[in-house]
Amino acid sequence: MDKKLITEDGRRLDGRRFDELRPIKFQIGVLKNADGSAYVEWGRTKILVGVFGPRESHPKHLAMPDRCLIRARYHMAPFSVEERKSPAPSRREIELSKVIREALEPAIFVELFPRTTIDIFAEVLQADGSTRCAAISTAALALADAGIPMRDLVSSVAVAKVDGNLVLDVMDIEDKLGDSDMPLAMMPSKNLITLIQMDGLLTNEEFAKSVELAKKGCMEVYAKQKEALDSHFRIASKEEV
Amino acid sequence: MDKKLITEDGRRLDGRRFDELRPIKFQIGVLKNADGSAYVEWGRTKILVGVFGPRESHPKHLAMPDRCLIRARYHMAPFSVEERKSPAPSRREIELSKVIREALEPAIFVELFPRTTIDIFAEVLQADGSTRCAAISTAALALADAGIPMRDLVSSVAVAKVDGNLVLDVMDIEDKLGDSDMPLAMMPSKNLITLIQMDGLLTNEEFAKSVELAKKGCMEVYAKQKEALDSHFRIASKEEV
Amino acid sequence: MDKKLITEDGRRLDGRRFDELRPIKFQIGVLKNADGSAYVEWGRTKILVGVFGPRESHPKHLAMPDRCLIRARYHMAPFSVEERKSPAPSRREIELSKVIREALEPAIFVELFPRTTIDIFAEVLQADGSTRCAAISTAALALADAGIPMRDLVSSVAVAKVDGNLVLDVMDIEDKLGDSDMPLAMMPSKNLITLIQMDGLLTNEEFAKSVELAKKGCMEVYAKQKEALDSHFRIASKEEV
Amino acid sequence: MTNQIIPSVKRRQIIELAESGKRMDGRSLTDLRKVEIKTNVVEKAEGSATVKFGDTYVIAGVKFEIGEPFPDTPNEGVMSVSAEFVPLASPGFETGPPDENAIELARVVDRGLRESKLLDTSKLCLIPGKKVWIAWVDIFILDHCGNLIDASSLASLCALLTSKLPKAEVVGDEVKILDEYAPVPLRAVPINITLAKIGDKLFVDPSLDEEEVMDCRLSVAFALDDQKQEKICAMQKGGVGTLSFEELLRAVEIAKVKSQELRKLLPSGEK
Amino acid sequence: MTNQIIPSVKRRQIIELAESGKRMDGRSLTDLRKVEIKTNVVEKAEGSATVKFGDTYVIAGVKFEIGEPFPDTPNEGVMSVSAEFVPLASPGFETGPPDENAIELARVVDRGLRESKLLDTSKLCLIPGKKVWIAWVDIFILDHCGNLIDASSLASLCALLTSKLPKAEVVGDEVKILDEYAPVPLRAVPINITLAKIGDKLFVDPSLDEEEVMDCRLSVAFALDDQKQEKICAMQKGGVGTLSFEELLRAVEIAKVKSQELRKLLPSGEK
Amino acid sequence: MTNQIIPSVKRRQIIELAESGKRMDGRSLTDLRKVEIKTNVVEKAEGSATVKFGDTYVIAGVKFEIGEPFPDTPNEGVMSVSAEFVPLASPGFETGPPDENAIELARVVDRGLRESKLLDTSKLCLIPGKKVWIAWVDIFILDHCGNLIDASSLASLCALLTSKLPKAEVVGDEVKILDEYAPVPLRAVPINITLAKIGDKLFVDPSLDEEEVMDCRLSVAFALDDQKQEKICAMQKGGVGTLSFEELLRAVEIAKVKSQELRKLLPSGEK
Repeated sequence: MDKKLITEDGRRLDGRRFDELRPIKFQIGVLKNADGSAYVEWGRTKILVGVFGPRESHPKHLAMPDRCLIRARYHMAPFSVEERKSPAPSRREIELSKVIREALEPAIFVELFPRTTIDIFAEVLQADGSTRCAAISTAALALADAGIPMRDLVSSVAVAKVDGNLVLDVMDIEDKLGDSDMPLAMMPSKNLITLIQMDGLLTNEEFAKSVELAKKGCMEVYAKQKEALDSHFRIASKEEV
Repeated sequence: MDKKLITEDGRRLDGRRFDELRPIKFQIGVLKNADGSAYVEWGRTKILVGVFGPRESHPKHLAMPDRCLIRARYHMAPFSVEERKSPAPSRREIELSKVIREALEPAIFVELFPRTTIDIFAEVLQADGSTRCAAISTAALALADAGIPMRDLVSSVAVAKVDGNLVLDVMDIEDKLGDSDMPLAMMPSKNLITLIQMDGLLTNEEFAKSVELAKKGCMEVYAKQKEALDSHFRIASKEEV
Repeated sequence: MDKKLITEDGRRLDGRRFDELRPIKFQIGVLKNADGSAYVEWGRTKILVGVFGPRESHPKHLAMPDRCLIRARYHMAPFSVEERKSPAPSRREIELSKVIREALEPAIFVELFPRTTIDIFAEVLQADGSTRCAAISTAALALADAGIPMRDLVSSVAVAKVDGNLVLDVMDIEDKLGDSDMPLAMMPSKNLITLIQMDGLLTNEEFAKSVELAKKGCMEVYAKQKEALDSHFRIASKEEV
Repeated sequence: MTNQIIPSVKRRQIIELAESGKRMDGRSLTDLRKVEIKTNVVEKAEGSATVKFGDTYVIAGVKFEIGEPFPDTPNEGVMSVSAEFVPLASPGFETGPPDENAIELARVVDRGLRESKLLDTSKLCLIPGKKVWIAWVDIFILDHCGNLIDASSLASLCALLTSKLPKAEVVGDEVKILDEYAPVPLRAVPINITLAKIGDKLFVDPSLDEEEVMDCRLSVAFALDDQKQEKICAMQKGGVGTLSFEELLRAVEIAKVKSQELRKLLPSGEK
Repeated sequence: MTNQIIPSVKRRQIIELAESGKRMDGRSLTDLRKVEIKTNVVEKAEGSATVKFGDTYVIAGVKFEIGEPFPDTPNEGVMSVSAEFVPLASPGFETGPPDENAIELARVVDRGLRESKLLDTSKLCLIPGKKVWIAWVDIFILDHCGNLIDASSLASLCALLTSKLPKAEVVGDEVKILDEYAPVPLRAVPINITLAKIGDKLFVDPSLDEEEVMDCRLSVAFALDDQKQEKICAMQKGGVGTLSFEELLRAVEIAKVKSQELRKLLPSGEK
Repeated sequence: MTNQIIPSVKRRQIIELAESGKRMDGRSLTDLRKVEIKTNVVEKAEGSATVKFGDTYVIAGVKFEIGEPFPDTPNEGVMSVSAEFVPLASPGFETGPPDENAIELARVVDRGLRESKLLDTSKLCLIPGKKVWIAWVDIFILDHCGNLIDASSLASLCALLTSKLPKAEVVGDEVKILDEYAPVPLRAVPINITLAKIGDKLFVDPSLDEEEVMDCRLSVAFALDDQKQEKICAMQKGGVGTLSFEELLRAVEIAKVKSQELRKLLPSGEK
């Protein structure tokens, strides 16, 4: 690796400490048509999420008699990355759509809406690392905005090993040049993991520390999510007066 | 522009006057299987149109309870143009299929055939300009041949601005090297426009003149269409005797 | 043609006589999930066939009220040939799927299972000539293993003209460099042909001789198929004891 | 859209209101909704803009890539416009390749940009016949509340107007992209205005409600030519209704006036 | 087609008529329908022909394009045959990529042309290993009234027989296409004959009615080799019925005679 | 799979048995099924292996092809892993392009191989920036009886471990492939272990029955680094259930032990 990712004074390239999140700004209820929506600017990562449902399943043979079908799509705009991305869904997008669905579904009371579908659409407008974590955290807010009963929010963050250090909230260059990348999602108040993936080389001990750091990060994301919800519903209730 | 499209004596490259159509030869009832069919040789442009329906909608969920579904497909043979065209439908063919459908549908009494479909298939065997206009005008005859009740025929022609002059019935080279192209379709006896598209640079006055010229052209196409219908049904009724 | 396909002492490149089959080893009942299965090593050609059905037709509109629908798929693994094959089905695979289905269907009592489907899936793991013949012969065993009532087995082999000689059981290099290739399948005890294809240049007399040689070859394949069935059911019945 | 049963009650209401020159959202027949433009919203793109027409919300991004010219224009760069109706924008949108509506939208926007000669493609040539700049203009519909053509045209235009072209050095057959940028060579700027016809009335900048019950729509793009003269550069009728010749010319006149109004909202410095 | 319930009444009628050597359209079992050939029907193609067998109506066009040879035959041009069952040809045809029937048709036609060595691909090489002529043969089925294989084979053959190859000049690694044409280097000419088996009878040039109730069909292509000797160059059984060995050989004999009859209809000057 | 109604009776049985440390097929919770490996099963491939985990049956083949490197790694060869769920492997599999399950499988296998730095891609470069070896790893699922990830990873690994790379000579811009082979430049060898969570129990190498009723699964790949130290190189949770932090760490510990057991079965000579 030619490029150093940690500066002489122990900071990351954007000036962050190892255990520091980027600035995260959630906005809730940003779309007119979607039943629920949220937008995030997470560092330079920008993602818009819209939720439709519970609505009639289509095609009908997909409907499940005892629960709601959850579908999720993670999709990148062609202009969201350095090299223009072809509009056709890549294998990466298809896999991420699956793990994002599996990260969110445990939080939804699916048995309350038999025979229906909930669709979660995440559009990545700009990608600068940790897009799946940002998409999951934002989708949780869009689901809440749609009024879908949930066991808990889902909060997510990634931890990387970079020049020998474990760092929180991985940005693009750290993902590309770092030694490992581990996105994790959890239901914070339940203390349950809903997503974990990892690549890189870590000892069991390093892995355990990565998990701890990710947990801390998720808790901070959770605080920001609740803050966004509070301020959204405060405004919403004022508007109703 | 290197090539001159208007000769010294004020004629177009194929010898036509500015407001002159190419030779147009319609033939009706040329296919055995199709419910209605027509073929045109419009200058060097050659198009075959077949119509099926009203027939059962398939897949069924497309059926509309209060009217007939109209579908149209504009499709070019690989050998119809200078460079071989790939058989997969191009974006151009998909757009033209849509505007052709929208140009013909206003003339059809769709409410007479609820839950059914009428399919209009136009196959361009050779393309030498104004193919959408030729396809629309020929499809109107194929619809009539299929016995589908219509408010009026639809007649269509394109007007271009070429070396500063407005010319009627645009051929390929005039389309490619000219300054504007404006296809227009109308129900002639109703005086109603069912298609208009334009590209190029025209003042409002030039545009108004283009529209007038197109209207005149449509009326001439209309005369040829009626002539073809007359002679077709005269022969048909003789054969029945 | 630079390469000689027949050696000085009148043998083929793998040492076979003109009318000699390659070593053929059938195995029956090799898969757990499939209702019937068989595997063949036919020279270096290696094919695995699985059969499902009779099972409910899906999608339902494919179901036929008076008989069973037979579907067949011939599919090559990307690593089965010299140059990696793209996973998407080629035109060749689509045609072979059709002729393989038509070669097997006459042997199946399709009228016994109205409204159902039988699926025959042949996966070519290594291709060294005569793959369609090997697939058909092996599929017949997989159908038998699935307990599907048949009029007869189907046995298949290809005959080529190579350096002026007719040779039995064509391997890859003989197919590529030879003068003709003629795969033939038949129901041996009925003496009825279910597949014949040919390319190359043959006089009517050469063709008649090719057919005779293919018939002899099919009979030998038939003997091997019966042997494989015998030993499979002998073992199976022992296991049941 | 076309497959839905026309909600005839809504249509009657809209027509009745229009008799007194009014619309359901309080506008007059020729009012645009509130238009909001933000540019440079995606820093990784060479150009980008979001545009709102009321609740209709569209984003466009521009990326420049080196590629091959078309054989018949070896000295010109290439512009390619695509549109995606991403499914979060409407309960009616589905995933999958662009349908005829998305393709028509992209092609109408493309014709407006192309025919106005906005982009000077001759300046995008690097090695004649071999390497040119390809300008990818990608439109995403984010919230579909009517009049996608005008919003998408404006977003694409603003993304191009504010985009920066990487500088490149040509040495023999190799192109080296530098870490510097130049402004994109742009010329006459096209503004698209769409009117819906409902009954015998024309509605500027139709809302989704209006589009659902319209007979047809007409989109007209105006650009200023070299002499700053205002010219029609593209036009498209959509929908299965008809237009009289009088309605056609009237619509074009209205569109001209409204295009002047919209032109004033462009990022500053633009004509 | 194969999925339809066999109209057993029609089948019985056809078989009963055949007992006395007759067919529903008045032909004897070995009669071809009236064959009409028109060539050079699409001037923009390098070769083209329409063929009718009774009401069956097919068009084929040939385009030449410069492309790369296959790696294993660097000195040979390429021929590619495709067939489209365009939906105006039959109420049963659908839009979309070619299905197994269209693919089989194209491949059977292709094998007939290829195995007869009709096209001398070695003469289509421009720069060995790099640039060769690709001959695109595209077949469109325009009206499907039975026996598509023979009509398509004949149309493709006639399009190739009357096609003209652009002359080209090779300078180094560049090919310049001239505005002159040479005839296409053609050799032995294949004629395809299809017979349907219904019951124990063989029907030459089957109609759509006959195809719908047939057990199976056999297509046989004959060509003349260098010594003008008549040889089988391709064969294909289709359909889910069976053939006895006697039927197979009888069909081949009939096909040979009929191919001689059809060969006489070729554009003049051809063998 | 996920769309099926969970067979709750079977789930209860499995959980009850697990209370006493047992499984339906007689294994303990941490037992692997019988693992069988055969290599060099497809002679035409440069490497190949079949792997059985009980009745689960997978084949992987490796082909080397010359192609272009990615622009951002001009000096490195390329590895591409694909998986096909061929329809003979399960009544639930369908023909068509890979679905999300097949894609996830290929990507998880790929990450294990890639992150362990198994393949030294820098040794696969022929002409920097222009020509490199592409290693195509193709996985076919032949019989799906649970735990496809571990069987597919092992089959891919064994195919690569036993594969041979064609030697090639570079002269200028041309590459000539010789008829000789060298071993493939391989390094740390990854072993993947998957555990299913059902209720509060973890099941090593889950059977299909267990997968159908599981809450979720965790797959962990271990490799030895340059210092022969055992490290986690890839991990993937699948399924819609959750894991506690304690379960996660416990699963990783179990996987480590089992990976050591599986590693001993590798073709001899491998670490």
